[in-house]
Amino acid sequence: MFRNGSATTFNTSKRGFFTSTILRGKPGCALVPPVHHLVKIDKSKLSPRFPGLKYDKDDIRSPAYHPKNTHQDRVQEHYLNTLQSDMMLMNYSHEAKTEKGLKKRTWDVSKSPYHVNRPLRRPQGPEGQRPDVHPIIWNNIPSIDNVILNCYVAESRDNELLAVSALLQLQQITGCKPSIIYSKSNVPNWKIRSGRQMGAKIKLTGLPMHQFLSTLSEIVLPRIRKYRGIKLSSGDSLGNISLGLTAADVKFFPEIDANQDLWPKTFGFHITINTTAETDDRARTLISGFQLPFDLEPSKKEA
Amino acid sequence: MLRRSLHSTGLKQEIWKDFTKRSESLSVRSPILKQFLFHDNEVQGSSTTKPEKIGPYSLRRYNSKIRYKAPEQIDETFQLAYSFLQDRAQNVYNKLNNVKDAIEETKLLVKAEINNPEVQYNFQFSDKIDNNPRLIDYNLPVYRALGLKHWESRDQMLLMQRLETLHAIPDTLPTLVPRANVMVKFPYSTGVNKWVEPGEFLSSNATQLEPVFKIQEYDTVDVEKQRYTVLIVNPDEPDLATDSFKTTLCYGLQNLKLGYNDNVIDARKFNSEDNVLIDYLPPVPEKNAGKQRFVVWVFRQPHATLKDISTISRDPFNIRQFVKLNELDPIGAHIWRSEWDTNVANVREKYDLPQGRVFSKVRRP
Amino acid sequence: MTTKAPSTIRAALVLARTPIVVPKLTKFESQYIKYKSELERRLMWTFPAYYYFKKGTMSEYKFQSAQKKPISKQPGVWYPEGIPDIKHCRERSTKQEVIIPKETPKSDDTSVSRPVVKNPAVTRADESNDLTSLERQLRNTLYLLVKSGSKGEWKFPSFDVGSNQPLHEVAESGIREIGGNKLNTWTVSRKPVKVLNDGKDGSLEFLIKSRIFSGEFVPKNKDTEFKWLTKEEIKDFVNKDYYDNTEYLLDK
Amino acid sequence: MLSTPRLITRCKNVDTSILTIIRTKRTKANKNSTGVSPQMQRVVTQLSVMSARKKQPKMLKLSNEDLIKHQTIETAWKIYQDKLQGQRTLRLKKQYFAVKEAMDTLKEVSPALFYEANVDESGKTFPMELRVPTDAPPREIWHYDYTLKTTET
Repeated sequence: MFRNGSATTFNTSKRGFFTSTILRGKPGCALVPPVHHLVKIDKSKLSPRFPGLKYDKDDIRSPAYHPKNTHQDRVQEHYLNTLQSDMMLMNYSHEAKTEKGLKKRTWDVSKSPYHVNRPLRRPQGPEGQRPDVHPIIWNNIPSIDNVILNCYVAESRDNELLAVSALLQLQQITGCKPSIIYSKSNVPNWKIRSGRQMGAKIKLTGLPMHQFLSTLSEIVLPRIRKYRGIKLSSGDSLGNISLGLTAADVKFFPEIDANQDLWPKTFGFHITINTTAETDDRARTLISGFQLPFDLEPSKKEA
Repeated sequence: MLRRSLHSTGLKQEIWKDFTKRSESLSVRSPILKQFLFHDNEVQGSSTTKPEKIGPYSLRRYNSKIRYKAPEQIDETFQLAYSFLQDRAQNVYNKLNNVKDAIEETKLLVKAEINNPEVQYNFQFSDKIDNNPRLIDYNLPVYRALGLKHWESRDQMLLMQRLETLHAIPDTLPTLVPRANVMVKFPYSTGVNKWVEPGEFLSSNATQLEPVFKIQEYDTVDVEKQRYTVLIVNPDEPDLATDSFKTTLCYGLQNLKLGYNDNVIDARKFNSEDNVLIDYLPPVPEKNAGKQRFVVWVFRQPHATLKDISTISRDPFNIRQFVKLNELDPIGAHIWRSEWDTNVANVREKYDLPQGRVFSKVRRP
Repeated sequence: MTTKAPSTIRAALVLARTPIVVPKLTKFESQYIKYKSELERRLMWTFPAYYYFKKGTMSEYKFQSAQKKPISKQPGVWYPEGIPDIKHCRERSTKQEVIIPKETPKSDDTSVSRPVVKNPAVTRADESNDLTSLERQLRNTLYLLVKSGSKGEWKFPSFDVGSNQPLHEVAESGIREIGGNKLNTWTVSRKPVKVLNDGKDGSLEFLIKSRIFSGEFVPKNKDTEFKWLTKEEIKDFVNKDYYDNTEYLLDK
Repeated sequence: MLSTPRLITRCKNVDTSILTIIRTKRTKANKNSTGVSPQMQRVVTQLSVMSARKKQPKMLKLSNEDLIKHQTIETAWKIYQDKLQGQRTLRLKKQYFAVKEAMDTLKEVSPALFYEANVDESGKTFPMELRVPTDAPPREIWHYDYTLKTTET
């Protein structure tokens, strides 16, 4: 709503023109402040249809309302009370500067007027653009955003019913509603056709995510024979770490373990832990705080 | 008298329950509802037996009272939440004593009362337009803030959409920053007492006699000194000379004094000589001349009276020039449309207007 | 800032034991969580018993007989509380209470299905209020405070810094000198958390943060007293400005 | 969400006559009919477990008073959480400036110690002994028998 606190007296007689300065972004485009459509019109609120959709999701009158904060979240409290201040201290570096990542290069406008609206050039060197890495202060301490489970079942290329079992397995383990994943590419010699149901995926946040992480770190991983911890090479250099579980490891989940006769066939899946950290090292420090083991001595190969 | 508070930690001052300094309409009207909301200790404390659980006050039929199942644990949680919010309101009231600046004061007043469940109940479940001052008193800044939020959630968007799609905004005035809710109805001509939705088609019978306005201000305005002007213009009057359309003034009122609650402008509210700028002329569109838009503009006058109204004329009326001349600040608008129907001839006869012309398509020479 | 050449540099160790048990919820928090979990149970789907207990098996019989069946809808009966709407033996307008069939507890209580009994969060050390034990205040973080001799003050153990040793190594080795080797501690970071300049002799004291996971502090000579205290308790033992300087470093 | 009929019709290796029976899958009739492969029956049960059919409770219809009570509870909780968040951020901010001041003083007082302290610890991870607090304490609350490992880490 185009209104500051007090009543704005809008000069209706003449539109205020701004001198076109370089500061105001690209010269040559209209720099007149908007005069019309000052009130944003949300048409869904005006039409009489679908009254249930007018409420937002956390309004109790909405059909899609799901209550949050239903249990005490011990993992979140552990993070807030202990890990956060330790993380800030460990990542502190004196008089650190923001490391600028590779950025697309702009054209030199003064050289020729045609450079004004030209698309930016690729960054120097072979890699693409990289985000900046900021020093950790009190308001950007890394925290876990969400955890994504991705269960791709190769055999379901000829027997699509396995995708349904994978779907139910993820729902059993996490208690949330997974969604189906479809094959995208058409590769004849792997007998894969696009558009077929190949497995399930689910995004966990909040309490379900913390419960899954504690089940993983306290029950499942300790039971895996000769588990060497998450590989140090895992991570997409943007602060997201991932690890995998085989079909045998999945049997150690208490929900599957409790009624084994229902689960003759289980499916392994990939776990990606997305954090707000900007580098892999910081993400690893954060995740190790939740008792998830890392393979710190990869050199000592087991016999 | 101070009630014994819920917590047994001795007497605790309950700001939301004492109305020495606070207005009456900040509390729920019916005592049964208050008892149901707060299970007031006073009732439980004195009577030995716990009052048998009557259903919620808002469900009137006995069957639905019995059939209703409240979510569990809601009452205990509500009591704790209530006392938490009440303590915060108490702090805000304490802060209020030593703040001088008016805008700051209204902000604090709103902040203190906006979370009060009784205020929310009064606002959400009673009529917001024809408001009963006992329940919704727009003199209080908290109800104005709630009213503004409610207006912006739908009606303001609807108004702006209609003004823009029907091109009332560029045709009559360049733009509008809406700050007041303008409502129009025509009760005298047909006795239908319904607020008109912006952009509606009204028959000539309905718009025979002058309309009634209701202008709801949501900003804090100096109610005593502020005067308002209301103009109804018709930008679609056919003008044969220029083979185009011209804007005519259909109705003009000036120097209107509005309160926050009593802001309905009808014949009772203003006396004819110093308030009526131009008498009301009903819409009398001519056949085949197309649909005509009647745009209601409401302005805040910078001074008690308009500067010069001598030059005002009904037929060639230039609204932009008039607004510029008198430095009027547009705060709200409304629009309705009318087209020719068989009753237009009677209305013309009643106001002894000339015979309506009948237009027809002309083949270009 | 400090004078150019301070007389001595000391390294102090803030040794913490992380909480063992979940922190205590306030009245409003626990009530709010109770309300929201009730709301969640009311809005939860019905439990698909047919999936977990196959039809005709013994376990299904035991499960169904343990459940409390809702009132079913009979023709010609007037229901004041609302006509029952039963699906999968659940009344849809209320929450579903699934009762897990309990076997009678057998004599030897080591069998896997014996009922789970939670250990109490209040330990013997709490009752006897033994401030030197590590098994007290399981819901809070405990910090090690040391007093040298009867006249000294209660403060974090601090040691003089030699010429070539870094701060955190001085702190860790110092604590083992006065408290024995049975200390499994982990230095959070080599960087000092706080610098305190003692007014009297102008010396600088750098606090190093560390956590203890097992073992205990056994003072070598008798006159060093030690206490494991929470943040609130430290307030009464330590002098005022010492507490103000370190209050925000300590976890709840 | 996956709808039951759509998936089954896509299954290629099942001839369509059985499909029609499956559609009325849980009725008595199909028990003694030609029957269905156990694998298909398991998938049908799995699908029915995941579908909302006959499992959703009634919509929650609150009276006006209870709606206001719920909204008051939610606002109180939101304000309470904002207050806690503010306290935490303030504490972290004080801690940050305390470390900054300590490092400044150390740099000024003795560069050698500062150099040692400012070593980059980016790869450092928390030890496995750092335990996430549980609802109840373990049987053996604290392990006293700790002997220093031979190599001093």
